Amino acid sequence: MTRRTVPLIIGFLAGTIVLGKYFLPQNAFLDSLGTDVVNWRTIVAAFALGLGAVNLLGTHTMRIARKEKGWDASIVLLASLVTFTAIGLFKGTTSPVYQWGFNYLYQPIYSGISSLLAFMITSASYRSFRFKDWQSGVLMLGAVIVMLGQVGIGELLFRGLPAVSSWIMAVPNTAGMRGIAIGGALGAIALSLRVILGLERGYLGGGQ
Amino acid sequence: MDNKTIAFCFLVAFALSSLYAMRRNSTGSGIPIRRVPGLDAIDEAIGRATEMGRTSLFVIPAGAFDAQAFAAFDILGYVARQTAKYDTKLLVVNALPEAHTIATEVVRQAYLAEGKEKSFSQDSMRFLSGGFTAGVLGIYEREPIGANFLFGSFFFESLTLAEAGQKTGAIQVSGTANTHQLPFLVAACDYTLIGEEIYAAGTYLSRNGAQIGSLVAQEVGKYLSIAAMILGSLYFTFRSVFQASQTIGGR
Amino acid sequence: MSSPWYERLQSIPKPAIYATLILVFLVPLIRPMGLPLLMSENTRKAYEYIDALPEGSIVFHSIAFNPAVDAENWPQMLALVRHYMKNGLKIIFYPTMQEGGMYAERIRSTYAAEYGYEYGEDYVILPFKAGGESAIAGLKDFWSFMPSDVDGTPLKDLPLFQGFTDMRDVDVIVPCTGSSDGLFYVSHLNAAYGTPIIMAGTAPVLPFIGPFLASGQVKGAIIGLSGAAEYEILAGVPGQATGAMDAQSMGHLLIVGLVLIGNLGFLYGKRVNGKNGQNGRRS
Amino acid sequence: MADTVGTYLSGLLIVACFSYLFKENRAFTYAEHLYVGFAAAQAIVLGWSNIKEMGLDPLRQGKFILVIPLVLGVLLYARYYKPLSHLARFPLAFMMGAAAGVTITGVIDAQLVAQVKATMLPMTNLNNVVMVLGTASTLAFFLFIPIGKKAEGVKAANGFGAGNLVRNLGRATIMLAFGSSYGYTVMARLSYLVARLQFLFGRIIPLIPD
Repeated sequence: MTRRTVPLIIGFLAGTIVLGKYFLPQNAFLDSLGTDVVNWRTIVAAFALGLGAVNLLGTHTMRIARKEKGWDASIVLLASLVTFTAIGLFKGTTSPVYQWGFNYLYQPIYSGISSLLAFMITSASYRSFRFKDWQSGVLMLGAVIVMLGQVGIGELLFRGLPAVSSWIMAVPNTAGMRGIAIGGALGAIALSLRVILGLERGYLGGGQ
Repeated sequence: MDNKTIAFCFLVAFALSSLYAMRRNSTGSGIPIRRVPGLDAIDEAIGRATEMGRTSLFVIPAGAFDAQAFAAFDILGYVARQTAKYDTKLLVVNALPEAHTIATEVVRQAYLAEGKEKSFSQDSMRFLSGGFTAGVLGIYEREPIGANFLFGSFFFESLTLAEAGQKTGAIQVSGTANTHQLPFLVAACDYTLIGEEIYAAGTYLSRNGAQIGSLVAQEVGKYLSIAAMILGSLYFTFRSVFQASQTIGGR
Repeated sequence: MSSPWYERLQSIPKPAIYATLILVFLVPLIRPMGLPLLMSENTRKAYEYIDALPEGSIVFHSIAFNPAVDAENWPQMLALVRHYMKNGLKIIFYPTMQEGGMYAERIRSTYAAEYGYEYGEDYVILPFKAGGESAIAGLKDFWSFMPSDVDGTPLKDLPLFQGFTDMRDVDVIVPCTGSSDGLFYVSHLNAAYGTPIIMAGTAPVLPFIGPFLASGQVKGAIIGLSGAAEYEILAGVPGQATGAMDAQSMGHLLIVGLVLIGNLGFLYGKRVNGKNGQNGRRS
Repeated sequence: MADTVGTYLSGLLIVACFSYLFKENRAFTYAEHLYVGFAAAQAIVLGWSNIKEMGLDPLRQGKFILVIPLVLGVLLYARYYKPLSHLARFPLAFMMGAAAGVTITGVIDAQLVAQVKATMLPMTNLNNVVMVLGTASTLAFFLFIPIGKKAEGVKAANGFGAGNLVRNLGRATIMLAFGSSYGYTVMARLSYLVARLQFLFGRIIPLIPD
């Protein structure tokens, strides 16, 4: 009985308290309790992080122990994980060593990985903008007009292009995205209500 | 009336109509649901991965831990039951610690439900935290991926994952409610669930009566929103036309 | 060479596309071509506002970006800072994102000397404060919130802060960011003191601040790399954004060209093969 | 000295990231693992400071209610001890419930009520007409349960009869929105690469004029 019912009650209470704080902020008790619940979630999530770290350590230690393919890279991962966790915990994230690692190891890879997007957006445009039917035609036309309308060279090709491009962004784009957002909001509310009411329980074993 | 009051009334009405529709419709039969090709494609993708002896990869991104993550859990539960049934390899990547713990539970329960508890391995649940884009790119290179599922609150990494995933030859099925990332997923994946389709996925896949009841409430909400927009606009149209004619008449 | 030309047009290998993209960027970067730029009204307003400030006015420059978006924010910041220095404005840098301090240090180590700017007298770097919105709201209680600068020197010992009472003495606030920091400055400092705000932001920031631009709380906005390039030209300061815009234009042209090539092959192939369009999966 | 070494190292790491595009190689794999390890370390450090600053420190100062989240956090680990493993569901339920509440409060006003209100426009000019019809038809495009098509089975639900016009209008709006959003983002995405090339060919190999 406790195996199912207690978790459902906990979920219901947590959800309704957050809703209560939002709709009745003038109620001091609900307001502070609601703030508590949101902060508590951060604390519980921090504990969950430990589970994630255990998973990462386990997977890679195993890979090294079994000399699986790519075990040498796993050593790199464990070394960087352990070193920077230790420096971060004991010397602080503002210490010069941590900052050096942050500036010259973490940031270049971070920015390098984000800049792969330039390549991806180019090849994805080439691959997927094909005039297969009227719908893909509209998709392609929208992309090409706005792309050219944003740079000066587009105005050289056709003078009205920047104006057309900003109209598309301001009117049909807003309409389409707004419609999707409204539908998405309804879906999110329906699903969240099902969670609060205890109708979604895949993590408790079975949905029924 | 301010937005919050309207929102509150709407929420109460929505909850009550959900509950009513759920009771009326506890068996779920008789209500037709439109086909969602992206969801039908899940079976196709897993089937092909199984035939080719490849891995199914499920990625839940680093965005917020919110309803989109719940929707991803629903779909993950279904995917995990299928891979358990066909004894094909499943790999799940999580970037958020909360999502990692819950996803692990969802997959474990799915394997249990199929009587394949022994096939479940912790090693197939990967936690990658903030470095997950690079981590997934690495998995693409090392694992033979046959089906690539990308579901949840994506940010700028969506295109990198979808476009690089295409190179693996996997069938890619994705979904998000983040409107700013939808164009990229639509362009680069084989099938994309758009916005609310991901929230309805659990209902669609399970055909659970109570959940279909809540879907009915969602539909009612949609009709109400459309009606409010059209009627509101007509009201403002007539008001402005009326005012214009009044000023002309008054001259 | 078994496949006909129209099929090869549809399947240019990805590595070839990637290599072409790098080349298309490098050529104009190394030899700028001076392609035309559009000039947006928001950038012009931002420039005119800053340019009209009398010498010695205090600019409060907030830094809230990191390497993921510095491709857009850093050229904006550099163009702005060069303009401040050219016009003899005093600058207070305030990082509200952990990585932000790094960019202020770059000004101190590389660019300040160019204009003969002295630390402490002409510009000061404040320390990073965690807390997002509260780190901005806290500025209202300036002296207890911010006793010393990034090096730990008490602010009251620095010449720039002689006679500084509180944020009311700041003439303009310039948040440079890819996040919602700009809104926090609007809702806390502009609301309390009416301090004018000039935004410098990445492309997604524009929709957020649109309403405040319309209401005049935000006086002007520099958006994206194109905004940075426009500002460099208006202020007549050197920078990398203008050169980068040539590369951007060429990149856009390359993508449009690739789309055209792919479609040429596709449509011709469809005429030859009848209706055997490939790859038709999509929801 | 450390900074010079660092600058060159940064250059190598960026090139290692680019190398992914051309061929699978060790350089990328090492960079990837280095990065995942660092990111995890950062998360752990942040997580610990959250537990300490939001949980342990105030608890020591007498805010005893914080025992609740701390115990819930510890219970997550109950799954490693079989007899108590079901207790791990308590914190999971708590996180799901709270997140559900936060989701509703986040979307109901900003994404639902405010957006519907903003679409109530006088249809006296073309822009407003496009806005109202475009938004409404997009929403209609996603209807799951067609009216008046009972019991004909799931397949039949695809045909909407008179609704086809609305559906096509919705589809066109969506496609135009996706296409234009895609195009709008191209500039920002390309600029990431331009900045990296400016670094590689400006600071490491000085080819680009400053």
